Amino acid sequence: MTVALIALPLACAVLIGFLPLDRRVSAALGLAAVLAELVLAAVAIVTFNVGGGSQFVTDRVWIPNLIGGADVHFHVAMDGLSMFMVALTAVGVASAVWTAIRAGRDRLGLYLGLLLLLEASLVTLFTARDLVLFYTGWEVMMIALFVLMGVWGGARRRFATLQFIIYSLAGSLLMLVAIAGLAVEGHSFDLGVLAAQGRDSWWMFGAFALAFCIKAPMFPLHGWLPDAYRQSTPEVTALLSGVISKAGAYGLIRFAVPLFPATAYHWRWLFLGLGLAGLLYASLVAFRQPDARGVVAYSSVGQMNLIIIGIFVLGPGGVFSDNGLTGATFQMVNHGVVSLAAFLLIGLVELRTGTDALKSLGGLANRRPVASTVFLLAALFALAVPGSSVFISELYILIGAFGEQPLLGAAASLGIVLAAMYMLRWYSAIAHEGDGERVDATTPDLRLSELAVAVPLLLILLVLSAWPFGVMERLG
Amino acid sequence: METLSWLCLFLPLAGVVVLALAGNRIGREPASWLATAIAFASFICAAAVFFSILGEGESSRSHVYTLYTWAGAHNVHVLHVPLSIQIDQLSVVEMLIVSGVGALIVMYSIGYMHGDPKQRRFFAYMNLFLFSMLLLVMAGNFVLLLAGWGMVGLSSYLLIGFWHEQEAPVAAAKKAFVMNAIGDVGIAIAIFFMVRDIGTTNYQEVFTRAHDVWPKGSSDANWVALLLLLGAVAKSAQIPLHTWLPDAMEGPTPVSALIHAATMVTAGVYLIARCHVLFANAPNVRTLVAVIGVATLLMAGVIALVQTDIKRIIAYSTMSQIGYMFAAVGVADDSAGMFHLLSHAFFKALLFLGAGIVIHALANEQDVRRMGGLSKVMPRTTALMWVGTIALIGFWPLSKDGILEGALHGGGTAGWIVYVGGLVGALFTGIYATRLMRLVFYGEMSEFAKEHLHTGHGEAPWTMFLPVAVLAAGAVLVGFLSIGFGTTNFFGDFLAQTAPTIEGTVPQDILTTALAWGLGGAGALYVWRLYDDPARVAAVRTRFQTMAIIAEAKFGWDELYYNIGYRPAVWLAVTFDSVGERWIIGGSLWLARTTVATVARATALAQSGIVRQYVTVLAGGAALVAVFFLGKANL
Amino acid sequence: MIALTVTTVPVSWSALAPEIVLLSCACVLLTCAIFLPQRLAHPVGAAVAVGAFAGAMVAPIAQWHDAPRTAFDDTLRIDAFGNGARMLIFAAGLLAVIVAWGMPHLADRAVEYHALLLAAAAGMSLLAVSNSLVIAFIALELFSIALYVLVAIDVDALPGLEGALKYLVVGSVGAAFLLYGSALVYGATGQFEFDLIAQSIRHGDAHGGVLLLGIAMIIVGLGFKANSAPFHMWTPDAYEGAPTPVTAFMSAATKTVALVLAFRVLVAAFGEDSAIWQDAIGALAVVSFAVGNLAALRQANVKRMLAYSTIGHTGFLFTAVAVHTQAAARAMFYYLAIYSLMNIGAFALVAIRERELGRPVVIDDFRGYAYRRPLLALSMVVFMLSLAGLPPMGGFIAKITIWSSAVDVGQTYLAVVGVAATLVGLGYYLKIPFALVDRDVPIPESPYRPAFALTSATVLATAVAVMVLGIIPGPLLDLAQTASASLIGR
Amino acid sequence: MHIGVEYFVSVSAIVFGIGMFGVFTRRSPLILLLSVELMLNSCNLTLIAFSRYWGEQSGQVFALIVMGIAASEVVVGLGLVVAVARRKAELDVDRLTALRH
Amino acid sequence: MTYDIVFVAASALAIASALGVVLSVNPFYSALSLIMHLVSLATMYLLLQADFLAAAQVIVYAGAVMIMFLFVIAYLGNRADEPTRDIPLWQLGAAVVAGSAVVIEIVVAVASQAFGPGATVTDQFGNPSLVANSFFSRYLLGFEATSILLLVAAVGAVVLGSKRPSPRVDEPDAFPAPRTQPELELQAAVMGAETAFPVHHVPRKDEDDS
Repeated sequence: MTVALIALPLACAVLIGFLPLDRRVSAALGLAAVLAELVLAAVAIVTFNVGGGSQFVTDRVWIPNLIGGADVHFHVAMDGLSMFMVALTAVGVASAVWTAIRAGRDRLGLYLGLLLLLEASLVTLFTARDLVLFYTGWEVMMIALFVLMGVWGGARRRFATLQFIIYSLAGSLLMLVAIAGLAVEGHSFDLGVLAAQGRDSWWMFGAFALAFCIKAPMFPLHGWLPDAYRQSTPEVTALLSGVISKAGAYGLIRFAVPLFPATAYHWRWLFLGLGLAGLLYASLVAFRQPDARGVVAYSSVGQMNLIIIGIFVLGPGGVFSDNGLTGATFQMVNHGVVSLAAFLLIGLVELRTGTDALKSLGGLANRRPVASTVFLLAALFALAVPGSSVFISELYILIGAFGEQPLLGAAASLGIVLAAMYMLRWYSAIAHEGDGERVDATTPDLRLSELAVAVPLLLILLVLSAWPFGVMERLG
Repeated sequence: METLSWLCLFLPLAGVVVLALAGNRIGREPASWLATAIAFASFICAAAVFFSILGEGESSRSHVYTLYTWAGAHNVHVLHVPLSIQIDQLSVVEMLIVSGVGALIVMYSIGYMHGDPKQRRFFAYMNLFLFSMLLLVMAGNFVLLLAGWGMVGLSSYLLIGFWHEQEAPVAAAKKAFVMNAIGDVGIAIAIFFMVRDIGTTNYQEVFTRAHDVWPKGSSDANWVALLLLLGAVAKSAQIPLHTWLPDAMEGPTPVSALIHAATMVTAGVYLIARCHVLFANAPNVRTLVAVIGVATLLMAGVIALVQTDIKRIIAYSTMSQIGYMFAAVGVADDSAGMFHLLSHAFFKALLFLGAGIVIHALANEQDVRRMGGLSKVMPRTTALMWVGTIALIGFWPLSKDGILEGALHGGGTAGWIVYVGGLVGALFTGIYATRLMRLVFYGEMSEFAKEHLHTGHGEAPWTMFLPVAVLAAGAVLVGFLSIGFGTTNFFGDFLAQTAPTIEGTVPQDILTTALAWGLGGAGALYVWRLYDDPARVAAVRTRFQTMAIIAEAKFGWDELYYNIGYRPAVWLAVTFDSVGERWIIGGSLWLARTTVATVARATALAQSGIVRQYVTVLAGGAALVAVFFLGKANL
Repeated sequence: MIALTVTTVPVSWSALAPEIVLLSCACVLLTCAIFLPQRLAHPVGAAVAVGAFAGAMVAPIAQWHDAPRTAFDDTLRIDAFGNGARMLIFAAGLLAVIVAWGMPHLADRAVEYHALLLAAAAGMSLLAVSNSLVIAFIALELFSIALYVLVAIDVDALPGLEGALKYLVVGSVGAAFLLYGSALVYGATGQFEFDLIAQSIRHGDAHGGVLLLGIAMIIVGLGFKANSAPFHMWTPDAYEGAPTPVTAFMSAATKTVALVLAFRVLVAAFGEDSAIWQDAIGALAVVSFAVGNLAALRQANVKRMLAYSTIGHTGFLFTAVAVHTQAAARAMFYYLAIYSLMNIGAFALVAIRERELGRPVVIDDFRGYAYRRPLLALSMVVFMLSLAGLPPMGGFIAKITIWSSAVDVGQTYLAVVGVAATLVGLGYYLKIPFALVDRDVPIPESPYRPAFALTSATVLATAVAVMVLGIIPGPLLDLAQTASASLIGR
Repeated sequence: MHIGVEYFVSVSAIVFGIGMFGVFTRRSPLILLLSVELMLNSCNLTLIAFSRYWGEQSGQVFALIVMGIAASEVVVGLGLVVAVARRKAELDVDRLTALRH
Repeated sequence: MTYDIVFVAASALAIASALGVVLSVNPFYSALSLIMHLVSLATMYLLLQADFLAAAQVIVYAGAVMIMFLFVIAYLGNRADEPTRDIPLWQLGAAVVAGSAVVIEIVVAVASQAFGPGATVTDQFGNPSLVANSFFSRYLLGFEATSILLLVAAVGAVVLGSKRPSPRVDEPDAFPAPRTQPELELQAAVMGAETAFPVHHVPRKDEDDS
């Protein structure tokens, strides 16, 4: 199962990316691939045995005795978290592929191939139970992103890409050193084995945490983010903020904390404090961004920091707090879908107006019922209107934080008000009042083919809101 | 009965979905009628539930129905939130008000919103609001309550900003939403306390275990009550979070009637009544509730005296009336508060809709000074408005002096404050209510009115007129529910378990009623005479100069918040954006880049191409290595 | 006058088999040169050279699993360590022959080119198994002199001459240091053979000034050959000036043999003083990291950039030397193999581009190349990513193994500096992929005109190898294991 | 006094240094080569001195080999110099800086 | 006693002539003083009982090799002597420091080592037969290798000295790459502001006059 989830996009990536196929053919192939991946993910979710721990396991020796008696295994498995991260990946890449085809990117074959490569790598790193395998997925993801951003990005794409890559690798290479150290000490690359040994090493933990916190990104390690989010194509930005940032949080949950429980517990206040600071800081900064992307970008920084708070509400011995972790994981799913929707919608606006500068937008809701409704829903989910699944996950995170330290929980809940402030500003600037300078009566409403991008995501969110338990119980 | 309750809750939601999906494939009129029908159906369900509860024994009138687990996990330590509703006397009363008055107002809107391009959307929003409000009042635990709480805020946001082409409604809508969000946060934090100390948010567990985990008067108990109060004042537009309500009048009039008069704004009262256990657990906070109520009712009354916008006058009167309700629940006379809520729902909706008819007839003019003498052209409206006005002043129903009596009888010090404040407020009420009638319906008809007035067939289409009439009837009839002249106080007894009244039935004392009537009547007469002669009006204004200025400035709350709230926030944001992002974050990256670049340049330039220098460097390096080794040697 | 009977040592042909094959082929070529018509020169030369390298491969492969043995009265040590190095050298030579195929300004020097290539390879392979400072010095000079000439073999090109002259001057000084170091060691121990030196050190004073100074100067000489900073400054000029096939060969083979010798001499002869020299080597590694990667950032000429990156990679290899455990040796071997492959591949691609343009290649010359020769461009991406050490390329396995060995003995600082170096390295390695897929370049109508089939095939083969060895490194790691085990026990 | 090996080595060191100094300071490639010869010869002196000190021949043998090597280096070096001289106005290593930075 | 005098004289001469090599303006004088240097070294070899070496030194080295030098110098004529001696002061300083540093280190190291009188040897030591013995026993390989080395050097000299048989033919550019410089932009991206960087080095016109 898991292997299929990895192999399918990989194979199609090679097929589409490197064969000189006709645009239509490669488009059709790519679409078929991502849809098949979606189906696979759905099947996995349905057949998943709740409370059954890790499932769909595959474990083969890959590189015998890479270093000092430690074998590298091709060891993949899915528990609830991995499964939903994989599902999120499938959804995100599917919508990204569809957007790319609609937007008619040049060199489409290569583009889709890279998107599929990205999907394969993401699935790998979300399901890997072996450190080297995980790291491989992690870096292949970076490679795919590097090309996607560096080739199809905006005017300053090279700068943004280089900064992003170097910034990220600064973390992940140190993590590689830490992995090497772990293997040398623990004589294994297997997550289970190493976690069972429960190490307490500040520098290894620091290396892991750094890598993941850069990717998340945790305040103040978000310096790469604004440029990267602004210079990429909308679908890549959507994936960056929707799926790839989750890889950071996932790494914290799956690796950093379980491998070094005591260390994580000892340093938890560093992360809680920075998370809180980041939440408020980013929310305030988002309130001042001049462009639609900037607002959502910083809002997702804030959300990721909230998630980090939820993760690092640790009990003695590095035990996750029940409510905090549930909220954090669920929020990873929710925020993933939300920011996918938000950025893809921004992409549609850019397609119409050629800009995402808020001052030249406005009045989208006039005479465009569909667009106004869709944007409204996206905005409402993004600001976590009570009753939505996003609200539920935030509530659980905050409950966890409050249990750790009431002031923390109280302060963090200010984020809700701030979120309302910047998201309403965002929505009003795009949709309300008279037409902006780049908008006029001829600016078309969303078309059916475009709804195919946004509506499924919003439907997912509505379903999640109607029955969060369905996801939460599997995540647990 | 269970099914009926669920139907009552979910019918409006179904309406939203249908309208949303149908889009413009369904005509405007059909859409409007569909929404209305759904509202009425929901009302019928509510009524049925009410009667079936009535049929049950005193003891077993509280039911909790669970549909499924909404949120939670298998892990028992994770908070478990069932999708459950609690049907009892309190919630069923609210259900009746919400669905009943709601249905009428939706019906009224058919005429009012006729021809608006976004008519369908409007009705979808109205149904959404009904659903949210019902969720709020029917919720069986605090998380669902909060969900409804937030979603009514959302619907209110949507409806206030319904005409989003102009700037003002959008601004007002944002203001309302953000201020309500603050209240939401309050309730959320209260929920954190519950989860931490009790482990659940279901009403029954919380209320039963509250005493054990939070000893009476303990700081935690106070915190919980205080935070809930925060939510309540935000929603009910009480001091200090009241400033959004007047602006909310930017929305269509039916919205003002439904959300900002009849139902949503009174949710705070419902919350406090619902949580009376928690408030009883924190006496000081409860006193604070009373004080806030009195303060608000007085302040709003004063401001209402000088308003010139017909809707804002009514809005401030709403604020002031809710102040009465807060005062009531503040002195633990929950049933009195609820009763005033009930009657207020009728007469205030009545007043708004009446005003709506006038505005509708006057080409959306809202300034009372440009009206006048309308009684001749629209007598029926005038009559209905009079019913509302009488109710507002407090002649009938006796909901207001019910509060005063309760406060006097069992309120202690707080009771006295409420009593006196309430009486003064009655005077103001008389004045501004009558002033409104006097200015709009009597005296000379203004030039503006003469040219713009168009009361086509009759004064308004029947779809608008009928609901107003029904509301008027309701306003009159509801009074009989709690007349206490010797006979029983039906309403109080009905609510006794869920929203207890002051211990023991209150003997109706004539004195209070007389005082209230007297003050109200005096004010009414005074202002009626006053406006015969504009000169005297001016004179009065000059006499109470400062007071008037303060009142016209709405006591400067907006400026206050602008200066202590909004501007600091924006300043902080700007600082973070410029200093934090550009200088610190961006600067550090720039520094790293430039350092590397400079060093790289130096290293590259060192490669001079002159071979002798190469050799020199080599030898220098060799010398260093040798020094290192010799340093280790034992010479 | 008493008559002395000279007793020669038993000559072990098997030990010398590769050198003999190479050198005899070289002599054959030179003899042919007299009567070989010009147009046949290159084909014959290439054929002979290929045959020679293939033949030379036989012995090391055959002896692969033999126990280490000494020959020529202890002046040679035939072990898997040296044989492995020999194989790498011969492979590099083979590729250099293929890359040179059809190069116009080598064609009319074909005989000399191949003869000298064979001689250089012979010297290197002798060096790889030498167990004596004397033989080491001779072998070193043998291939150095061959390389001086090879760099300048295109005598019309001034850059070549300049590079060669610089190489020669600096090289001679470096050799002088090595020689003086050997002399001092000889003075301190009275021995030239590694194991005997180790013995007498063990019995004598490991901290004698003369001995340590000798080690220092030997390290300088070897550092020069391994292009380690601060003895690196000849590298960029020589690499840029030399004909690209020669550069490819130098970058791969010279480095391999220099590192192998360094490891061997330091471990086998001066093991007693490892505590001292490991810090020195570590320091040199750090300096090389810094200088190589930083200077490379500023290069436009691709060959020069790769030359600087070579200096940077010396940092990694010296990390292994500084660690000098068996794991480190294994890692170093794997690293050398992958490094040779990717470097030769990259240089081969540069050679192709040079021949397309008829002038030195700058990074811009690769703009939009991916839309003309997708496969070549893809291989270039593979090389760059592998040089940067990203999975799933071979460079990644090389990095992690070296770093783990460093962490194992507590020299984590070297790994951390390596991280910094890699980050800077990305700054220039990624320039080329950026250029390759540049979108500002319109897609040409006739995208693909196959040319330089042989060289292209080499490029593709190396790229595939780099990737496959990254995904399935097991076999190569095992070979490296055998090699390292034959030198050190632990 | 007794002339021990250290005296010879010291002399060779000085010569070595002088040779280096020459390489550092002269601009004519020919003189560079001559200076390199100086360095190599100083090495020879050391070798022979130590060979005498240890009373065994290998040092001398090495010295002999070094002579050969030095000779061949000179050959190639001179060849290069001549080749350069064919193509450049004056022989000045400081002007040979087409390859730099 | 004579031993000492000879040593002092020889070493003094060696150093002086070495200085002569390095300092004299005319390469011709340099070469000559190198010969002088070699001779004086040979004397010291004699002091060290390396008779054969001394002989070889004089015959092979001073004889053959230096003659070759002189030939080249003569061939190049006045172009052999360098145009100017000027040298940046810092470089001179660096040279002095680095050079003397190495010298001092060696001297210190040697002085620190307590070298005894050394092995006592028969006066057979250093005569050709003994040298030959160890040459052909242990260092047979070295001997052979050296001969190969000389051969390679000879070939190299031929290659370098010879003229190119046929003029070079370069293939035309298969497809000229666009020469606009986004490289600059990329450089700017990597390096922040400054963008100046050397473009590739093809020999400049002024550099070749042939």
